[in-house]
Amino acid sequence: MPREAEPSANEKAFLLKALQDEQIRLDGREFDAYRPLELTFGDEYGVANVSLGKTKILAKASAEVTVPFADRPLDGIFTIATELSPMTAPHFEVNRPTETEVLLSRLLEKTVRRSGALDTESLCLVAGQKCWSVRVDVHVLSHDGNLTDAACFAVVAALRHFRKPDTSMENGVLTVYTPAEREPVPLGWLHSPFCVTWSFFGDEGETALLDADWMEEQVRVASVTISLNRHGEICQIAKLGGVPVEAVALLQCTSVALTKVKEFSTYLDSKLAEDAKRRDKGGFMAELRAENDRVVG
Amino acid sequence: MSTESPLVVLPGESIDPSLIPTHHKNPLRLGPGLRHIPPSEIVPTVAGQLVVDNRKTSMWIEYNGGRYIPSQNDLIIGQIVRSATDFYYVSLSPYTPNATLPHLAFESATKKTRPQLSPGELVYARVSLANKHMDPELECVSPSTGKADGLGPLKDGMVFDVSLGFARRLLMAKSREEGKVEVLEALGEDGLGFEIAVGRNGKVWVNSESTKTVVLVGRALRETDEKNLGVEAQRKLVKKLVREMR
Amino acid sequence: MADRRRINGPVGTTIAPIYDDAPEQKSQVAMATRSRPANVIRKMYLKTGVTPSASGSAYLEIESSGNGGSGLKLSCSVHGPRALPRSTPFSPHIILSTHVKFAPFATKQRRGYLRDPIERDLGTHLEAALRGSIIADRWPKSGVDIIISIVEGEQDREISKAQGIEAWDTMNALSGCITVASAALADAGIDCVDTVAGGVAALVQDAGDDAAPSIVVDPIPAEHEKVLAACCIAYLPTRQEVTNLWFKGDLPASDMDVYTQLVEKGIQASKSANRVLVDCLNETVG
Amino acid sequence: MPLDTSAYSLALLRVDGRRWNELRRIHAQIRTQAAADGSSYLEMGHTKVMCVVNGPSEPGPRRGGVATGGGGGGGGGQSKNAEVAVNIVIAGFSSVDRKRRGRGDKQVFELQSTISQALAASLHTHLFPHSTINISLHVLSQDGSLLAALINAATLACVDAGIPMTDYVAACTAGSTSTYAANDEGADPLLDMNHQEEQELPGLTVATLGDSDRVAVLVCESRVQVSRLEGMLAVGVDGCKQVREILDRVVREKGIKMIQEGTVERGVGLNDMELD
Amino acid sequence: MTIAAPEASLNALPRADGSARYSYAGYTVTASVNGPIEAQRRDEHAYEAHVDVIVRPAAGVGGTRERHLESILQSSLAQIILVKNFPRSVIQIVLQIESTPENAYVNTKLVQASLNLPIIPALFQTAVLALLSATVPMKATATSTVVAVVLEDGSKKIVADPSPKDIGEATSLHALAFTSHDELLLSESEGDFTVKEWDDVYERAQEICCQSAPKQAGVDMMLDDDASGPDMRSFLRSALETKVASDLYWK
Amino acid sequence: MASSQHVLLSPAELAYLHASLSLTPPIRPDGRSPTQFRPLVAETGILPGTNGSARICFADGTEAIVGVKAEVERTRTRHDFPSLDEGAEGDDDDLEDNQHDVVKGDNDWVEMTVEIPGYRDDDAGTVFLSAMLSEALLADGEFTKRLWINRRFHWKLYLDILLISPPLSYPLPLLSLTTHLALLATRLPRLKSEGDEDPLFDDDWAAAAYLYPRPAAKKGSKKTTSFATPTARPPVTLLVMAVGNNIIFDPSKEELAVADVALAVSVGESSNPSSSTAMDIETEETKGHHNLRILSVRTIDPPSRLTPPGIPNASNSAYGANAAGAKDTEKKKQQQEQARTAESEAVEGVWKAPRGGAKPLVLAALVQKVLEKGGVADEVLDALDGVDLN
Repeated sequence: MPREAEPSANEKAFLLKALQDEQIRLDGREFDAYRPLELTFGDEYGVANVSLGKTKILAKASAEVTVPFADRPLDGIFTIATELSPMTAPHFEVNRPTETEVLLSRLLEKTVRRSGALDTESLCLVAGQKCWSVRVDVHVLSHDGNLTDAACFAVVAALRHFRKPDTSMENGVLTVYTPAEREPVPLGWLHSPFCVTWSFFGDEGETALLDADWMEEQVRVASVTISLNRHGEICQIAKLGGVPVEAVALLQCTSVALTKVKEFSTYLDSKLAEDAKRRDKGGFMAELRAENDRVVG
Repeated sequence: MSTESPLVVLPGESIDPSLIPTHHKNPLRLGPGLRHIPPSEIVPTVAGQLVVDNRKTSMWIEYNGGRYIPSQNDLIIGQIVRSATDFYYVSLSPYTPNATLPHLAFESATKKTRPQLSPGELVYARVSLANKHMDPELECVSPSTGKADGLGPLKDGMVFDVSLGFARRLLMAKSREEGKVEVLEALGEDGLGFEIAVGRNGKVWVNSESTKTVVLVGRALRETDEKNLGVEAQRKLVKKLVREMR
Repeated sequence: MADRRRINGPVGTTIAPIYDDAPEQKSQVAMATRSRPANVIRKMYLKTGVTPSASGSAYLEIESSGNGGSGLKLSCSVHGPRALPRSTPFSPHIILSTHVKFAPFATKQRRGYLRDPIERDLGTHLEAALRGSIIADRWPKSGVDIIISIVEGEQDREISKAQGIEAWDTMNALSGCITVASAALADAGIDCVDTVAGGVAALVQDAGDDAAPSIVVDPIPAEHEKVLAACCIAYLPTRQEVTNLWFKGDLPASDMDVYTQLVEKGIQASKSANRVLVDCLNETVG
Repeated sequence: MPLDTSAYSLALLRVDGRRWNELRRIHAQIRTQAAADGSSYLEMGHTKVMCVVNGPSEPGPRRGGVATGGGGGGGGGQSKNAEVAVNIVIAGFSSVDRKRRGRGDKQVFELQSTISQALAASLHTHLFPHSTINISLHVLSQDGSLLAALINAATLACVDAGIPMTDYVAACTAGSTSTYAANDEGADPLLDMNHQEEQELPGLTVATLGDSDRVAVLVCESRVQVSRLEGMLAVGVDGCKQVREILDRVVREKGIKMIQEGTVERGVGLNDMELD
Repeated sequence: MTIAAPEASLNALPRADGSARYSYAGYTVTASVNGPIEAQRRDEHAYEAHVDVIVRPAAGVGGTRERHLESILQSSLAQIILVKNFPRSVIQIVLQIESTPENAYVNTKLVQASLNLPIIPALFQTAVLALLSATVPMKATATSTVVAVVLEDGSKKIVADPSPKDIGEATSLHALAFTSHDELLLSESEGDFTVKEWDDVYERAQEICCQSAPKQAGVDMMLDDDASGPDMRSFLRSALETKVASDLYWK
Repeated sequence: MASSQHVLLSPAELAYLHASLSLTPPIRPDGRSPTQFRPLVAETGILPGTNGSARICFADGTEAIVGVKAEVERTRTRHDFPSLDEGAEGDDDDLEDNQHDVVKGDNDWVEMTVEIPGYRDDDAGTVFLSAMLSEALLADGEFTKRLWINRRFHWKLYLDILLISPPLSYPLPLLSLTTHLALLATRLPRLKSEGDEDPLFDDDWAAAAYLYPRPAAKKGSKKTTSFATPTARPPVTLLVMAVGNNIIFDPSKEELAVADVALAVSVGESSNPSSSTAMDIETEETKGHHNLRILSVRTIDPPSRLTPPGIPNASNSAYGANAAGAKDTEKKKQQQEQARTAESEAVEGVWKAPRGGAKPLVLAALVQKVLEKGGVADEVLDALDGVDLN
């Protein structure tokens, strides 16, 4: 059975020593500094490529018309699929969820879905009969720690970039327009939550780091993931066990997290604007034509 | 790109017989990346640069990347996984079968005096047996002299992962001339004192009095490797890092 | 979790309706009466060595009850004995694992791909029945898989469902499973103390109000007004021992003799099944 | 929303008549079951859970849907620390509207792993290498603060099992009368939320170690203004201390009782008495 | 419409042994290769390495279609890898489809019964590139393409790298792959076609895949300059030369 | 599976246990008499949130909780089932003796789940247990009829059976008894609406009627469940095993480990027989006593088959893997010869897992022992009467 390699005793010891005695991280980052965060959009709508240092994540949003759940006839369906393939690391198996995977998907679930970032009621087409099923697939291409924050950013980016086909209702007849006929429309988006994960080190968890890389994650004794939006609304906090940490420290973490979230959100906005411009100038018609060909095919 | 256009070969391409060195008595020695299909065909199995050494009548493929595959007499840095009755299980790289290191394969080791290694500790060892049908075997003592010559447990310090190619360059006899690795010398010239051990399996162990130094060396090595820095760039990098640290 | 092994229809589809016979026709079918004498089982066809890839296998077919309904068709394959995976703890005996599965098309209502409780329950019964017959300690640290697929079940499941008592058919299926599995085991050359075979007997109420309940072997529920009780027996003839007993029904405790008669009849049924089994095995050996 | 803050602001009483900083009635027992190494039964209001602890013992076969924590990975058997395996069974009849949770329910899995990680940090798992501590929890009735109740029950059961630990891990929930939309400063924090309050108001679950302010578990699943956090957290941490007192009393009373009954002879510490 | 030249970037994923990102004709695929690594008991082979191929769709969960693609690729890739060199081990190839030239909302159907032939070349090519970047020893390299037989005003026309439009109208589709020794490695066909047609298809595919690429480096490579579609082999070579050059910058 | 989990007893211990249990009278490890049950603590109505609940705790610490929840569900009419659609106008009384009576139950109306800690809910053992319990419950068509509200609606009954403790001994009897009590304590809200209109219920819990009406509460409940059989009770499933010629009830795990055969016998009780035809069979109406009915019998695969065999000194020279294996099989051969003649006496004092099955006579005796007048079943039911249902 392929197993995950743990860092050696020397590495663990040294990492702690560096952090606690010298206050330096192996890559020379500040404790509250993220690795360079990069976001690129594909030609398709709703494809976000996010890289956070050596952690690379691809998120793809897609939509199809389907039947709403019986118990929620007025809501559309919104799912976030996080399946870790062996591409993440060879010990992940398809169809066999690991703890990492389940916890990740729960965090995204709570951060994006339960916090009502996407207006699911706007996905309803015909009450109880037809609705949009929006789905985001998170693909971890390379895992070098802090999947949560990267994945969350990718999901939000993909969803905000995504355009679903336009529809109309005339006397009870639902028509779904191809991109050729009508320019696809964005999703009903309410707010953009982001995850910020702190990792704690030391017997009392006194040392706190942002955006731990894989090595650091393997050595940490506890972690807390805080999800906020730029309006200072907490969407979710998860410190799922681990070594206890001073309550005050957690409060500090939260306030720092808020500033980070604001950075994220401005970065994302700028990227979206950039992309919109790119598509607009001239590219727009080409876009249509390209779509056109696809539709016929 | 270097001056003389290097000959890049892909797997399965036939090699121009004229290139194959011949010698009246020394047999031809094939290095990594080549395979001999009897009677006389020699075919590359990986993509890389064909290097021919006529004096040594040897030829091999120069390439970088991929996973470490143990071969005899490689020096490696391994991690103790657990101890069996009379040998340790040692991991050379993740997800690969463990190598075995006999308890007595240390300098002047007896049942009583052998080093007691616990899981997670590091050893600097030589591959004594590598065979595709068997898990590799290691030793921390030269069978001929019975001396350790530098091999054995590695205490403290830090391990940094580098590419296999870079590890090989660091291990070259004249790493500076042939391997174009300047960074270590540069660091030394800046008056940084540190010990270093390089494993063929892409691991570099660095230790020093000062934690800062270790981190600095580590970053210097990594960046040199990842950013493909040339001699001058390496010197610049070291300067920069040293400035940051101070 | 989505089913990734096969291609399912899109969401929101409805199952195609089953056009059932008009009730009166059905009732006629249901009223079909038993042609055989009470103590005779249906004809059955048994053949071993049908699956070359398996270490042992057998196929069993029981003739269809007269009225257009179909009989039972089972195929069983035995894999092993083979070494247990490293993870499992030491066992001084061979580990039996039995799987009984109705083919999706075996019965009138389509069966699912995953084993439902009934099928799992069958598996457990079968395991109990077989474990008594094999000499388990000849094969320490090893395991054997016995896979039975019911290619065609009793067609009349529909009716028995209407009566709210599927179990009667299940019992017939079980007795078939036992017989065929025992044949396959013998074919696989796994040591047994004796050849075990299954038999069913039932206390039935025939049509007509005055008819007194009677005991018949190898019952076909459709042929009787009502099945009051039934039992399925796995029996080792030469040792005269029962390895598995499954009685179901509703009998007053006051008359135990009915129960005992049922069991005896069950044994008798099993014996007659066993004859077929032994003949079949002799053919392959001789 | 039916449970609007106006009603509260009038009488300063909550739907179930409690004040803002009032816990619901907590009733707990340990040693509820002879068969297990440790066991407990705990009620927080109408939330009722049972816990059974077995171990530390040989690691059994890997089971589906059991979160394992502590141990620092390394696959149970090989690890230097005991692994804490938690299994939660939520009875079908526990909630008002019966909903069947299939195997591999992510939420349950999250609960399991949270409890496992929380206890692993407090238990001295390094004393039992290559072994497993099996904690199985049964939810009999749900009325809010489920996670808190589970943690408390598990802690008690571990004490009963005599597994050395740093201190109690005590948990409770805290909420706020403000909705995430309303940004009113007049919003009060609430202690120990019941099901209805959890539905209507933002809240969080917090577990602390002993009577320190150190937070082992902090789970918030509802949208709330960041400014509310401090208040809620403070109330929660304080609540945990109250809960710890209650748990401690339960253990001591049981201990005294056992000494009186002569189950154990006098002068033996609670923790080491079941160590056998 | 003209198709842009194929693009490839190697070692895009820092933590894998080897990886490649390949995009051509609207398909973009990322592949990671890990190996040889320790095999699980179930696919451990005493004398050779097990080649494990995993295909993951961009949206939705992998289903029967992906399994089918995997089996096709697995059998053909195992032919060119020197599996005998690494007994009892696994060479793990994960292919992540990033984008396809279909409509964004057509390919979200979770499982489709139909086999997706046109994507095979993209997957195959990416896999080969990733294997090379992971320096997994191979007998030979290989190239692949897809060819459609389209009925155009009465006459059958053979189209290489057909657009979704062509595919829609095609009477038959053929995915082929050739080793660098010009041997046919993979051939999957769909639709009805005559032997003659297949021969034409074969010829066409061969000339795309097996144009005798210049053995020496530094020779100009011709990419889709004429109708014959791109010369896959020289493309492969150029991609590798760039990699080797950057790897051995210090030489 | 729960019955065949590993028992940590040495062959010698097993041999001794088997010997002492086959003495007459048998000597049981815990000194019980053959027919004696383990002492138990029982309480009902522990969960106000449910329609009925019960908890039983055996002395050995095994503990189970059963909760019953009822929900109103719309009856989907079946095509193969005309009786439901056309129906008969008359009121319930004459429907009783209707050919196919309108008061019709369906097994789908009862959903039973068994939770054994550490076992998946589709584990063979768990399935077997729930199959056995529900089989007994549904054996007479009567039970589901109690859930009938009107032609359009019925109660859907959910039985959740939790084993709290780890399964030390085979949990079947425990679960069965607990379920029995829970069902006895189950009450359904009183129906206020008439006929086939959407059901309206009296929300006064005190007025709610017991699913199994008591003689006392009989008149009150008569209205709602008119067809109910006054002194009927849910079935109980008893575990009986035989060692040699001895029949032993409620075996502990250790005892089960040396059982030659183990049976699960489900008995119910009803005064007026469920099916008209059963009348005919019934020879003499039993008065005064519990009117027992046998509902189902199943052999339980005894774990004894999986116990490690001892090796007689004769062939004990064999150590080391292969030699032992060879020798072993030879020995087995001889043993088997003996076995053919007499299974029981192999080598004296050397444990050997039983082979083959049980003699029909033994099986008959087992069942007889359960059902005979004043037999164990009677005792158990009397004992259960003692439990007060709040």
